[in-house]
Amino acid sequence: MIRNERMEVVAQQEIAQNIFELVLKGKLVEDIGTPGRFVHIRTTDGFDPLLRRPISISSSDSGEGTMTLIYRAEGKGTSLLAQKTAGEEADVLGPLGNGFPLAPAKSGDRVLIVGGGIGVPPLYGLSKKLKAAGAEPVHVLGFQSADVAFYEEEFSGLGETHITTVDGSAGTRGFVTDVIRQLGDFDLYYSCGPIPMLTAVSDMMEGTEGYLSFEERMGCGIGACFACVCHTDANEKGYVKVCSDGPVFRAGVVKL
Amino acid sequence: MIRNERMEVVAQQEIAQNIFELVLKGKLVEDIGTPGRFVHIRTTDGFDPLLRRPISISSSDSGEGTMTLIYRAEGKGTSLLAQKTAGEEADVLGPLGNGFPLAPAKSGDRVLIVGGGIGVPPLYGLSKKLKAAGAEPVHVLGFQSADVAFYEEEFSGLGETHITTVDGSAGTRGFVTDVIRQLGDFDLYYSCGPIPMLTAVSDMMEGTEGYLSFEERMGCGIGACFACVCHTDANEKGYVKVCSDGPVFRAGVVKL
Amino acid sequence: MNRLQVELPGLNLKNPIMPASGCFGFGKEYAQLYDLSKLGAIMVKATTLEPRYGNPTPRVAETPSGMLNAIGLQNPGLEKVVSEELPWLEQFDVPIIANVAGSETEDYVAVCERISKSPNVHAIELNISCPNVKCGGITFGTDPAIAKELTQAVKAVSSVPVYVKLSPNVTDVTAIARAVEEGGADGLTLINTLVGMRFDPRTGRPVIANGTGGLSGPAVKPVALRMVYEVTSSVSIPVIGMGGVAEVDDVIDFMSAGASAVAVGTANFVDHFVCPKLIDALPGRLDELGIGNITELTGRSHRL
Amino acid sequence: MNRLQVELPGLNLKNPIMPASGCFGFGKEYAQLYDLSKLGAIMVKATTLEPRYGNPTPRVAETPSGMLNAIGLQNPGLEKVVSEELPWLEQFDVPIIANVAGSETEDYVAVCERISKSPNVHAIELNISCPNVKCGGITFGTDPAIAKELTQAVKAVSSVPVYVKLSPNVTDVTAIARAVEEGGADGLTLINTLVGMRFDPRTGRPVIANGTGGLSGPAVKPVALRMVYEVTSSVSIPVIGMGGVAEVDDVIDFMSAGASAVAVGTANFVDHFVCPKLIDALPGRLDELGIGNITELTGRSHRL
Ligand SMILES: Cc1cc2nc3c(=O)[nH]c(=O)nc-3n(C[C@H](O)[C@H](O)[C@H](O)COP(=O)(O)OP(=O)(O)OC[C@H]3O[C@@H](n4cnc5c(N)ncnc54)[C@H](O)[C@@H]3O)c2cc1C
Ligand SMILES: Cc1cc2nc3c(=O)[nH]c(=O)nc-3n(C[C@H](O)[C@H](O)[C@H](O)COP(=O)(O)OP(=O)(O)OC[C@H]3O[C@@H](n4cnc5c(N)ncnc54)[C@H](O)[C@@H]3O)c2cc1C
Ligand SMILES: Cc1cc2nc3c(=O)[nH]c(=O)nc-3n(C[C@H](O)[C@H](O)[C@H](O)COP(=O)(O)O)c2cc1C
Ligand SMILES: Cc1cc2nc3c(=O)[nH]c(=O)nc-3n(C[C@H](O)[C@H](O)[C@H](O)COP(=O)(O)O)c2cc1C
Ligand code: FES
Ligand code: FES
Repeated sequence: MIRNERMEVVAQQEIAQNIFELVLKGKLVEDIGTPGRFVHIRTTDGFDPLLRRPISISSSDSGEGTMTLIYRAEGKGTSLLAQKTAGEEADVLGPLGNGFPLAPAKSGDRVLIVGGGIGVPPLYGLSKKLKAAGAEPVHVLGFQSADVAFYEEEFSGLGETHITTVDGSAGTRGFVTDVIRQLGDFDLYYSCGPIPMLTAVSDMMEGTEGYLSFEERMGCGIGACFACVCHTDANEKGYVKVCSDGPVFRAGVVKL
Repeated sequence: MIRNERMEVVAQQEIAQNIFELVLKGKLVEDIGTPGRFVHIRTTDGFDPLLRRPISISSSDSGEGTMTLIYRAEGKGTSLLAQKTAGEEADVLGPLGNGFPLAPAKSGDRVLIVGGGIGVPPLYGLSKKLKAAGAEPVHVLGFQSADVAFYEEEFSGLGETHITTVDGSAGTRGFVTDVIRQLGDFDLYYSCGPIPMLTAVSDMMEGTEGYLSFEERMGCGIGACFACVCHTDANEKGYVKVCSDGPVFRAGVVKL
Repeated sequence: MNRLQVELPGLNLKNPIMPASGCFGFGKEYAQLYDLSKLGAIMVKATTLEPRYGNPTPRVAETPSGMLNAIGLQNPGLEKVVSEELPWLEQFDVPIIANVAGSETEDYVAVCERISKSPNVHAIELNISCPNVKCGGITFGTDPAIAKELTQAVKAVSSVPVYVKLSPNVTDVTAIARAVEEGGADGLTLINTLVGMRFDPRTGRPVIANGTGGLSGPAVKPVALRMVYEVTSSVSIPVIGMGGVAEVDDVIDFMSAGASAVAVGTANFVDHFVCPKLIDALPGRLDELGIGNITELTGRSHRL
Repeated sequence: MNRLQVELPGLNLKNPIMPASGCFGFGKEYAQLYDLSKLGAIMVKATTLEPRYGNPTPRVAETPSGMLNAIGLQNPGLEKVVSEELPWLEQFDVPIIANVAGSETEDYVAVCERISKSPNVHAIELNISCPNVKCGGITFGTDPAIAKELTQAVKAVSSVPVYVKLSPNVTDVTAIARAVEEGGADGLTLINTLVGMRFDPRTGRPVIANGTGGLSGPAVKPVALRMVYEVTSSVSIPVIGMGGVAEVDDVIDFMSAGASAVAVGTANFVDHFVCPKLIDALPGRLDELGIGNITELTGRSHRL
């Protein structure tokens, strides 16, 4: 069920430069189910900024009734969101989208998880579930630089974790693909991040089953406005909507 | 000097239904001088609501560097302002306008002070100054009803104070003029409130020197945009600007 | 007596609130959120003769109190709309207004003839004003003579009343309104979006892949209200007003300006429950205003 | 070398930022706040032959991210402007652009001839587009032939270059732009305000006493940018862009769209120091964008 709820802000902190970790509590959490889904947040009661902001659910705790979002405060909307403090409310619509399928991961599978920048958050919830299901997650997380990197420890707690930065200020200097090349074979892979990264990763992993999470500018967030379509490889007029058919698609479905 | 300052919110409380008392601290207070001037407040960093809100300075304390505003939270802008709490900042332009002239009040003068609703606030600072100058202020304050009445005690501390309410829930039932009729003669009068009240008061006080404070929709607040003009009685094309020539005019100047 | 009820050609509305075309798809997504039978009507997504993929992305961009869109009339095409989308909507007790778009008169005529026979389609909304499609649309919407001819052609084949949707991107909206009234239109809907652009300051490129997009949302409300006022001063067919409606007083204002009913577009993206909320809020607001039936509001400002 | 410098017909601008006409009076009020010599230029309040009182109040109303105004060209009239307002401005090192309005060609011609001889007036801004004055303005601004004739008449008498200010309330702004270019205009300024209304939901009455008003502020920026883009695609005279400018990236966007300089109107009411702030912010922003001279920005989006 999709709810529009004024959720309680339980905590918010800056965990890296302009990167915020926001914990929200409410009934909406009951329906999250699979990791990789997202919520659509209204950041003001006025009309400027007007549109909701789509943010992935990084992880959730159904016992506590809370979920954690991680986002970069950059433009108007996310900067307003970053001003919220514990005890205030946030206007949240969700959960939305399909999320990562967990079924393909068998116990004992070696699973590659590749995140880029602000694409990293939903992979944390995913990795937790995969680990719980007996798979062996291997993480490769790419960031611009050390000061915007986050969650290295959290991912390390779940499995082998490699960090890359463009400027070499943390982990390996370079791109995620430079590291993946050296990690051997995988049974399955998941990735979320900028399109060039998704392209490079899916090219490199050709032949392995994989799932990619996409971003596109959104209007409604629920499939009604056709703002967020992507061409599919299938045929000229084929398309999928990132918000309601995705944001996660099996590698090969969306034309890259 | 007119400043645009991010002033510190020292305190804010609701003193009657939807009526807020806001104490602000900053350098701007140094230049207030005479009572009856106003400030122009931006209530959001975004563009909705767009325009500043003109609010009278109710009183100020140059020792503390603070000023007090009293306003009704009604529309978009004032409702946002009412959400501010101690320690936050407010974007204030001012002081603006001319304020009430104090010179006409001689020591010992019996001075009538008539306020209506949200026109009452600036009269408090005025009355304090008049009292300090040795005049004897007599206050007649009109409100809709008891739950939106405020500052009766404060005014009583300065002199004789009569309250009227339209529904009779506090003080005398009726309008300020019903009370003024019974108060005898005055050397001088000051008034601030809705136009029908200003008209009634100035008609009744015809022959006595008086000063009226006006409200008009504003754009710039400093005299540049011609939004807030009023016709003068002088001639067809004569006009004054409420924001920069006023908001206070000698009775008879503005065509009522 | 239902005090929110409004009677218009072909439309017996429970209330004057309906989602605007293109902001509500064919209803399926919002049906997950609330019962569509609550709505006065539904203006479904523009339908064209053939399926359309529409424009490249990004298709939307935010602007101060508004948004730009250049979806480009993506839709599954007449066949699929008539055989799948509209029948699915029959489960709800709500009249459908079918928004019809095309590039040539023949397209419009073909789609209107067919779609107007669908049992739950109670009216056509002739979209002569979509700013995001290269050929066709824009000339139909800006030239009175062409608009009139198209209206006549469509009226000749339609089984239901025809409302013509006007473009705000014109010097004199009343000239188009009068022309389509002469052409036999049963009603008008306005406004469609204002043509606008946004740029990426880093690159200087337009943010919308199509270059220009249509501006909608609260930002355009003053223009929409003015046009509703002007148009209802110069024609006698009824008007469904839209452009920036988000709050109950916006409904009051559009009706005061002359609208008989009100459509809600962009606001559905900001508050997904806005339509039922407006419907629920109306009776209380009418009480506060001392108005008995909502129809008393229509054109109130003209009578002052 | 001053990297913010812009050269335009009659105008040697220190920087491309200037207050828009009607939002800055004749400078006296803002001179209390900062040194007017900082500005690229000043577009002063519209001047008419005779003094005008303007429209009844309320003259302004707030709208989402915008405002409506119907000041009605209140001004002290040509004589007083030339003998008092303009001489007072001579103490500042800043070129003045005199905004001229009228109801008939003769008015415009008389005002332009005289005002263009004032020593600090470096250019005329011919206001053929003010939506708040009953007769005259609006037809001049919406009919290409009339706009062209007026331009020719004014050009014949003006001692300084003439910029024509275009109305956005037209079907095709490029048609007017081309016409006034043919008429000899040295430059264009756009956009003036969009005609809009607001109502009081309690009474149904328009909030602005005049009924309609002109919409300005960030809400109109997408429309303004689109028109600057369109116009600079179809004429070769320079354009001064305006409509919703409030932040440094708005300046970048207007110039990317084709403007050679940028005027700031409504934002002066929201942040009274916006003009000097924009000027101070530009060099840093150019550095971030890797741009040397600001003139490189002009029309960047057309070259991509
Ligand atoms: C399914 C999905 C999940 C996402 N998850 C996260 C996440 O977990 N953490 C995170 O930091 N970011 C995430 N993003 C990106 C995030 O939505 C944008 O960074 C955010 O909307 C930008 O808003 P703003 O106020 O900072 O920027 P502004 O510049 O003010 O945004 C202007 C407009 O552009 C849209 N926009 C800008 N950037 C993007 C983008 N990259 N994708 C989609 N729309 C955009 C905004 O939503 C808004 O409508 C996600 C995006 C999608 C589509
Ligand atoms: C010189 C002056 C002094 C004032 N002093 C006080 C005061 O001390 N306390 C107080 O409560 N109010 C005072 N007011 C009135 C106050 O400015 C308005 O109540 C306030 O602007 C309304 O804003 P809003 O956000 O509540 O309403 P909205 O309805 O959101 O306002 C919409 C627009 O209308 C304008 N507006 C609405 N009502 C008025 C009004 N009465 N006068 C001028 N503009 C208005 C707003 O400024 C805004 O631009 C004063 C007005 C003036 C001109
Ligand atoms: C994303 C989007 C898609 C739209 N698609 C259509 C459409 O297919 N047909 C149409 O006539 N109008 C379309 N419109 C215009 C709306 O129906 C409406 O006229 C306009 O948006 C103004 O209303 P609003 O401000 O409430 O959104 C669309 C608007 C938006 C925002
Ligand atoms: C209060 C006000 C008064 C205006 N007066 C004039 C005027 O006298 N002459 C003119 O050409 N434009 C006038 N304008 C229009 C502005 O110069 C400008 O074209 C328009 O407001 C768009 O810019 P903005 O969004 O930055 O305000 C006025 C605008 C406002 C808000
Ligand atoms: S955002 Fe509306 S369809 Fe995806
Ligand atoms: S508000 Fe601009 S002149 Fe008074």
